[in-house]
Amino acid sequence: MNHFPEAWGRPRDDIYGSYNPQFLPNSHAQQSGHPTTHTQSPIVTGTSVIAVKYKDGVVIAADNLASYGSLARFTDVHRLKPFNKKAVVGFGGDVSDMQYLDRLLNSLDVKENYSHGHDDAESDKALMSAKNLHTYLSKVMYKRRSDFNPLWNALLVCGLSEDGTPFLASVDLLGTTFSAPTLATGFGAHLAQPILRRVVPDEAASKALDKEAAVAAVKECMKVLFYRDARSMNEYSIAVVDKSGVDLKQKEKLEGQSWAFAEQIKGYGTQTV
Amino acid sequence: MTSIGTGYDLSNSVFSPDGRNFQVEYAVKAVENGGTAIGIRCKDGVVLALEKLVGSKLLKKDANKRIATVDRNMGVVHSGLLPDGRHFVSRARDEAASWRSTYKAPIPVSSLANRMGAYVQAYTLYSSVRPFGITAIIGGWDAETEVDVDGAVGSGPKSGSGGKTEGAKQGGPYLYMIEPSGLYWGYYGAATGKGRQAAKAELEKLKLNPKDGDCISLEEGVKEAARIIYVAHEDSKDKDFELEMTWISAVNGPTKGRHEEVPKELREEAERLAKIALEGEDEEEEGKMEE
Amino acid sequence: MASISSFAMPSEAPTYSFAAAQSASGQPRQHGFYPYTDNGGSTLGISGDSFTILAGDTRSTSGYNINTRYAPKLFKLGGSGPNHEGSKIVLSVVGFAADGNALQERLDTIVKMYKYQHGKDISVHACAQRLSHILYNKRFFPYYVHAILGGIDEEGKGALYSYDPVGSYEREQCRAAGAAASLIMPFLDNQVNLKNQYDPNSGPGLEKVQRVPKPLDRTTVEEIVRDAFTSAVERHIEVGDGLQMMIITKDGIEEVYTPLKQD
Amino acid sequence: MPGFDFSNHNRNIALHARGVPLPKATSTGTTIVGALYNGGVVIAADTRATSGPIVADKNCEKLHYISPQIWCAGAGTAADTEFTTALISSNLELHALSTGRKPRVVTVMTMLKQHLFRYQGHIGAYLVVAGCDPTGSHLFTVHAHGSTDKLPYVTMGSGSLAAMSVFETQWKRDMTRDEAVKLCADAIQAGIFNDLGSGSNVDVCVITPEKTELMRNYITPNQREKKMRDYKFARGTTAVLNEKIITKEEISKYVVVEDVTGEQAVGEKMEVDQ
Amino acid sequence: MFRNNYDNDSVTFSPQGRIFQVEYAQEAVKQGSVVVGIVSKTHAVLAALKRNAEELSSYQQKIIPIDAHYGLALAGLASDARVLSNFMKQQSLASRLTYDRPIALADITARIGDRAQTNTQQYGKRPYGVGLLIAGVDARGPHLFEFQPSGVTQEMVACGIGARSQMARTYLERHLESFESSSRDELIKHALRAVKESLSQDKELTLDNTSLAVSGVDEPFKLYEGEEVVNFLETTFERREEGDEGQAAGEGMEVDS
Repeated sequence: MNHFPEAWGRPRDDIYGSYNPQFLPNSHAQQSGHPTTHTQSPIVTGTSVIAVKYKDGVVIAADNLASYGSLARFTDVHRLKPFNKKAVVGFGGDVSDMQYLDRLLNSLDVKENYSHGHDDAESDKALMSAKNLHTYLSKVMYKRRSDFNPLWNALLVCGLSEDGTPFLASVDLLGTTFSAPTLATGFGAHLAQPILRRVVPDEAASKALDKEAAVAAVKECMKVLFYRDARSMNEYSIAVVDKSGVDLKQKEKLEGQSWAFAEQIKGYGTQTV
Repeated sequence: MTSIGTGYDLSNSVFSPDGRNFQVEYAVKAVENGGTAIGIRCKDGVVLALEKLVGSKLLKKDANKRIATVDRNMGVVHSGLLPDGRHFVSRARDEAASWRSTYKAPIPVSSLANRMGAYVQAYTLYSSVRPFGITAIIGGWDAETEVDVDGAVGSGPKSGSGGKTEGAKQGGPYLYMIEPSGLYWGYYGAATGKGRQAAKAELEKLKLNPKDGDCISLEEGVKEAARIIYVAHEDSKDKDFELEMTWISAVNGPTKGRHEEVPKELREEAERLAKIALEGEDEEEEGKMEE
Repeated sequence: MASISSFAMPSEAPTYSFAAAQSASGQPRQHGFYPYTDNGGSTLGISGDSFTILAGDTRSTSGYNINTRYAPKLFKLGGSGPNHEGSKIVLSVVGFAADGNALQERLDTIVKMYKYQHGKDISVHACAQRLSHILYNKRFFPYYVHAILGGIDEEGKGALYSYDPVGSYEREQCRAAGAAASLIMPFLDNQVNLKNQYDPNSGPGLEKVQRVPKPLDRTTVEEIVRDAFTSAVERHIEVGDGLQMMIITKDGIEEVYTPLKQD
Repeated sequence: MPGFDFSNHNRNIALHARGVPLPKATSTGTTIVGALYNGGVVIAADTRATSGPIVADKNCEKLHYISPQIWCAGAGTAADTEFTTALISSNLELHALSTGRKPRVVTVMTMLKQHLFRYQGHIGAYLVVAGCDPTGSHLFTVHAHGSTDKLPYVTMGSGSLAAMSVFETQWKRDMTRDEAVKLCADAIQAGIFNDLGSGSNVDVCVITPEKTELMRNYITPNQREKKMRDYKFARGTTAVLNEKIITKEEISKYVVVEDVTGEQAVGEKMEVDQ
Repeated sequence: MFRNNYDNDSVTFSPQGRIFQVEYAQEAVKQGSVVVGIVSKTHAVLAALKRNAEELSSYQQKIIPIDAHYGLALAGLASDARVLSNFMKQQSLASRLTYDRPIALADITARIGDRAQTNTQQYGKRPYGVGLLIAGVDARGPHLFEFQPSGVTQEMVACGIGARSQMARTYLERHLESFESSSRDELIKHALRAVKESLSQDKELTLDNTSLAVSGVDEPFKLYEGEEVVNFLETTFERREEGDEGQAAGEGMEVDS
């Protein structure tokens, strides 16, 4: 690897021949000799986000790591962003795109508060709900994918909908949206989702689940993800959204890890000592 | 009036031989008919207050808010033509938003006043537009603590280059008033609208200039603002009015750095005191002074 | 940025092309952005004499993963409010779900504007034509979906239109689309259009007479739809979890949900 | 040792480049797992075989016999797992006969990894090997490229992460037989319901030094639903262009019946004896 | 008519700080037939008198449903109202599309207010010549907004605009206290009676000339016209089949309620 990040991950000219920009429109080719490129791949990334709906609200968690390839680059990155007091957005994928979206949410919040500035129960009803926010973000993501300039993220949006019922839905870089009682992005979709689905197989089970059980399930998943996801870390953020608002903790540590199985492992085949 | 009939007052952007732009002066007249609006810059925040004249019994009470939020930490109250006021506010919000998208941080009050001053002034330049028929008071709090750049990742170095300097302070409460000409000044206490003279007289009695020692607190400011609006209303006693008040404190203050409506309880208490002060005014002056 | 060009690098160092990166296995692999994905699932529609039934499974997949067990593929068009009251047309979409949603929203808005501007409901016939145009307008960046539109025509008969992703469409008696279309469609050909079925009572050999399809009654159609899906679930991994059915009659739209196997 | 015939390799590459697709192999998308417990080892598998998105076999058997006390769960290309385990099973039998000892699990594991390594991953067999021998109970995984692992609980196949999530939350040391069977069955079910490549039923095999118990279709959580309609066609629905009736007598002309000689029968008996 | 120098356009202030063009536009509202709106804690009601150009012509449209949760009634230039209502329809659909939420009535009213203001500050434009009553229910409950050509928008408890609407407003002011707790039916009666007050002596509310729209919490905005209003008219004015006495009876009732 050389010191030109622009060249990383590209095929070498001595092997594949140099890039021929001739097919490009003249305006592009003459200016730079390069095609116009938008984000072609994420750079600094966050891994899984997981969330569960329970009877009064939603629990969501994501670890605090931002990876640069296989380098654990930033260890204090908060990937859960609260929005007013009804919603939390969890970000997986590219961190710079997350920052862009965070600013977008910030300006949206400022706009929302032009007319909803005061603090009372009547205004709370008119606050933008998690469902409204999810619809908005899905439009942003779909627009960007349609422009071939995607925001390289997988998002979980959770909180309460207008009628006060728990809400959880996801949207990804293609603008694909779906909703379920339990959701997980990235590695979590493979590893955490089965655990969560065991606890909450359907909407009915989610309506019977209490907060403690939901938090316990999420914490269990964070532990398993730390065991098995090479791009994860043991410090994470967890948020609970319910009628009383958003309770966000950003410095949680994994508890009660078990490495008991490791003691008896000897080699990988015929070794016995 | 020397203006009428001269022909120099029929179009905006036309000077009269003695160097006046009459259309701007007429716009000021529109302001002078509006309900009184005031702003007070206190030690730990800013209060904005408005005498909202009630034109019809059929209006819904406590709806129709007129003091607008421009950014989280900033509010605008205006007196004059209502729709012009909304135009002003909408532009102010756009300025604040574009500042955020450029600098990833909230706009300082002084910069907003500057930009809005320029905008209002532009409406005195062309015959194709007319000046704003409002005078606007902008109040806000520039954060003292170092504000994270929007969307910042990580906490940054604790000290040294890019780190924080111990005890360094900036920002604070700010108050500006912009007139139809585009002219604006910074104020300790500002008043406009019908009852501005009475209001100014009252404002001048308050301890607002830091050079004179400790200024009044935000909560005192709220009570004074209510009283001043009541005093200013004395001249048009025949009309009903509603008192609308908002305030902005520092992050550690009651509004947590945000521009918000003054809570109902506090506003009612302030109004109660204002009424007492007004009744007592005739008999003894000190009742008000002690408050 | 422009100064760090591949052509400006010193000659002894290898230079890099800006075309797609190569994978280790030697197979070319595009590491760029591909704007489509397939979310699996299947839909089908059958029209009868006075009704149309549309159905779709509710599974949403990506790769070998189940995104959710409940993601409807059927959408009521032109109704008012969150419950789509007064709607008389149903659109089903299968393929890339995000495109499906965008398509559905566009058509829904058009149907609503039609009603606002003309003061009456759009006919299925007109709606079908409009949908074709929406699809063809994105001929070179298509909505990656197979759409089926169902409703009641101006004569009160069931109407069903099926589309390819770029807007070619046709009014049909029945149509299956999506992942298990190739499993379900032959079944429908045989059971609804009575293909390959001859009248047992007609003469031998070449004298055999093909059975003539008749419009089916509602319960029969519902049963055929159920059987089609319970069979598709057995043999297609992307179909399952739930079956959503909408029955459109002159009185409105009835919605039925039944669970399917979850494996 | 004779191996695969690669003579058509270049031709196939050329055909592929011209757009002729390679024939699609049946693969077992699959969840397979194994876990050691106090007194033995358990392996388990789902029973779905797929060809692309189509279910090729709803109740296939992925637990393969190697020797009476050694079994192997296979994921990957169905043919590769079947032929590889059969080959190793056969060679192991010979090895056992020549040494006169019970075969060991490490031997199987070693034979498998050497065989697979030789083919550089072209044999797509991903295996979980488990068994009991005089040295104890053992559990290994073998990957197509020839690498192996030795762990107290393992999972493989497209549902491996789903299954592993069960192990990572529920596994403990010193389990009983029943606990181990339940754990493995739960892990397989996690694969069945969360991984599209896996489905249908759960097969479990429990191996102890004393005996092997294969529990085919241990759990069947995905029974086929009854159809609502009857799809019997009336006789005469299918058109027949011409008809030719062949009698039993005519057919018997083509059938040759031979007697089986005694020696072959003895050979079979020997195997049974083993 | 007397004319002055300051009323040629909407970019000229008079020496008193007035803008005559805007004030004239307000007069256009008074040319339109009367419309009335009232809100209670649970419902918002619009009622309107429709005019026809001549005996054999059709009646004008006075109430326009915009979205499932709200609609408007107009007085003044109908074509200006159409421009504004089209804009409102688009904004309402956009809100449902981008946020999946019904647009707040305060927001949509402010938006048309801002549009109208632009027309009062630029040369070459004229103010809108129409007044609107915007009524419906959003997340904060039932609302009624008045829109004026000047761009002024105000939230009201009850309002009447259009020709002879002062009589309607007087009626509304008299019954102001009772609106908040009124039932749906009572509110409709009040609205119809208020419209009736503005009618000239020789006119009656009939199924042809009456428009009524109701929306409530959990009740979508619905417009009633023609046969659908007969019932409302009958129960409101307790009309009897025979003769014109019904009108007298109706008026008698209004006084004592």
